[in-house]
Amino acid sequence: MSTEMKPFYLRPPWNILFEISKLEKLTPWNVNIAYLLSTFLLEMERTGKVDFRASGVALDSSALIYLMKSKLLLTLQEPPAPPKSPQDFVPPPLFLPLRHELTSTTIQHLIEVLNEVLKGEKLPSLDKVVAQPVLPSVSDLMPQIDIFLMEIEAQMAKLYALLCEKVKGTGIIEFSSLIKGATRLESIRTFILLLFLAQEGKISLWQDEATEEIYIAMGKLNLAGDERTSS
Amino acid sequence: MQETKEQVASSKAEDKSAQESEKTQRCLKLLEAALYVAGRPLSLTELSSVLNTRSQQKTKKYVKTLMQDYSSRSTALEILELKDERYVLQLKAEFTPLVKKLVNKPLLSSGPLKTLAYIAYRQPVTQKRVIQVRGQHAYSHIKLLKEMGLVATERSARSMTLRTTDYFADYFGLSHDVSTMKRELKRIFGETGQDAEPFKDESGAESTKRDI
Amino acid sequence: MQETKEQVASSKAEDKSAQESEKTQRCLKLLEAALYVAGRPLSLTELSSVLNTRSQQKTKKYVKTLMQDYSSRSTALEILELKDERYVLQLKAEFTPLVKKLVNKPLLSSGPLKTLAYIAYRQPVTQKRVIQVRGQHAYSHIKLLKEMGLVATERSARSMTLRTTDYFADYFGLSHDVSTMKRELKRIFGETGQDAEPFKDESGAESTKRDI
Repeated sequence: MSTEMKPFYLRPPWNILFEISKLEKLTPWNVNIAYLLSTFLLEMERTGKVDFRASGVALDSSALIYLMKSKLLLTLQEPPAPPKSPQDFVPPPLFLPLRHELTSTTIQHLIEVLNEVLKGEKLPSLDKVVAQPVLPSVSDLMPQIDIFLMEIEAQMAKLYALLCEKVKGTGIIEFSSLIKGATRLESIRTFILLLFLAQEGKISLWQDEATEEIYIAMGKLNLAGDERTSS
Repeated sequence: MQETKEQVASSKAEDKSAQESEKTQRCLKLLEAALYVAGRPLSLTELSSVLNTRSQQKTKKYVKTLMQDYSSRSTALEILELKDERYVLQLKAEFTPLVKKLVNKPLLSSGPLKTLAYIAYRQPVTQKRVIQVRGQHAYSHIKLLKEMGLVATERSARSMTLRTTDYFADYFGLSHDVSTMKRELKRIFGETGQDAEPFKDESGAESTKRDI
Repeated sequence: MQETKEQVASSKAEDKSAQESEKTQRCLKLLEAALYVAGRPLSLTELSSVLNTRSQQKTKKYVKTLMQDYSSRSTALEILELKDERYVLQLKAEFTPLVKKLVNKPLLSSGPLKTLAYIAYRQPVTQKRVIQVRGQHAYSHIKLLKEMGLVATERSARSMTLRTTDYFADYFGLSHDVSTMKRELKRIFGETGQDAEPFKDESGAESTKRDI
């Protein structure tokens, strides 16, 4: 029988409950029955293969191990101490001896910086909260975009390959999941590339008006009855 | 060996007085330690808490003894009593010019200092307003300033209000009274020949801004 | 009134010795002032410049006298000599936990300080071992201690080894030589172990936290 065919409970750690011949030889204190049984149940739930016979054997073995523990207790054998983190002498905290230290900041320094701060205070008026620009300014973007445009063919091919890989199965991917974790600039670049790809007919784009999510589908889209695609 | 009653009594008395003296020494050292590390005036309440006693009378007795110790000894340091029964350990003024070249560590780096200056000038000021003017970094500045005891927060129904502490006032030699302190700041600002215009503008605008 | 030759000579000698003593007193106070305001170890060169002398020998003599004054007096402060003939005035470490609440700057809490004590005591020690003994929290302790320059890591082929820095040794007035330092630490821990009653609570609480 290959290992893949073996039921899970014949693998460690559960196998200990199913190797009846070895049971009597083990030290019962080394077996955490609660852990074995609860993970056994979880594993069975996970695989969806409920095997009452295996459950019975597990229960029987557990009972046997409990019995062994009880017998040892009755003969007054001390259970071993639970495993501890290594014992070592931890000295008391070493308190740093404090030193008084005069500092050089004077009221003049305070006044100097106050002047700067108050100049800055004029900029953001409290009455009208200045709207933060959502996108970086054009001048910020342009130099980078130049380089970006020069490599656009290569970038398009790269993105197309990525899309092919990502849409496996459904054939559709949301823009938001495509740019997950990307910076704003990366997102903008990706979107521009998508527009180029759409123009070449390699992909189709449409937007859900309610959620504003943009969907990307591979190739020319032909969704019968979907009005948004035709427009 | 048999001891007479008198001997026992006298040795007990000696023990007791030795214990007393040891206790006094320990209290004096604790007060000295407190004044040394604080580097600012401490109230009788603060000093009592270090001695772990509720009796401010006792604390006062000890601190007076320590003051005498310091003044009788040949030292560059002195302990002074300020008004409101606060006490401070400091360098005698005559020595300051001779050693100040060794002092080169600022109280705060410039970012937190700016935030502090702003709070001092606009206090009481909401935390929200401070962040708007000083930016997101100011959250960490405020945390630091609170840890250092320079700034305190008050939480009102809808917002957090910031103000400077008495320690701040003591450090810069300003009044503990907020409005007097603000007048003092303005005066020094004017004297240092800073462009005082923005001040006037801002203080005019202030009353409308402050409470938003 | 006419004075005999002897009288003149003796009064001159008295004057001279009085002047000498006054000069000594002034130098001692200047050194004390310098060490107090600096709050860091000062070299003989720095101290000499305060005394306005080029003779480091003289400065050394004065600073040794000051050290003796401090150690003979009942005080919470101490002056230590560090390696390379540097000197520092500081609070005796035993007082730190009792007054640290009055300090107006962020300090290390007892968790990181215990980790520091363990590293100092067992160094060179692997980071893995420190985590095993002190718990997962110790990762952040180590980070903090490294940021403060108290602990340094060495990465060897298979593990990270931790040791204390020279700055650490200076801070505690310990030897820069590891084995000497460990002997010194043993003595300190032995001593504080006996009269460490006030810390017991903290260390008790700490050990229960450790294994989370």
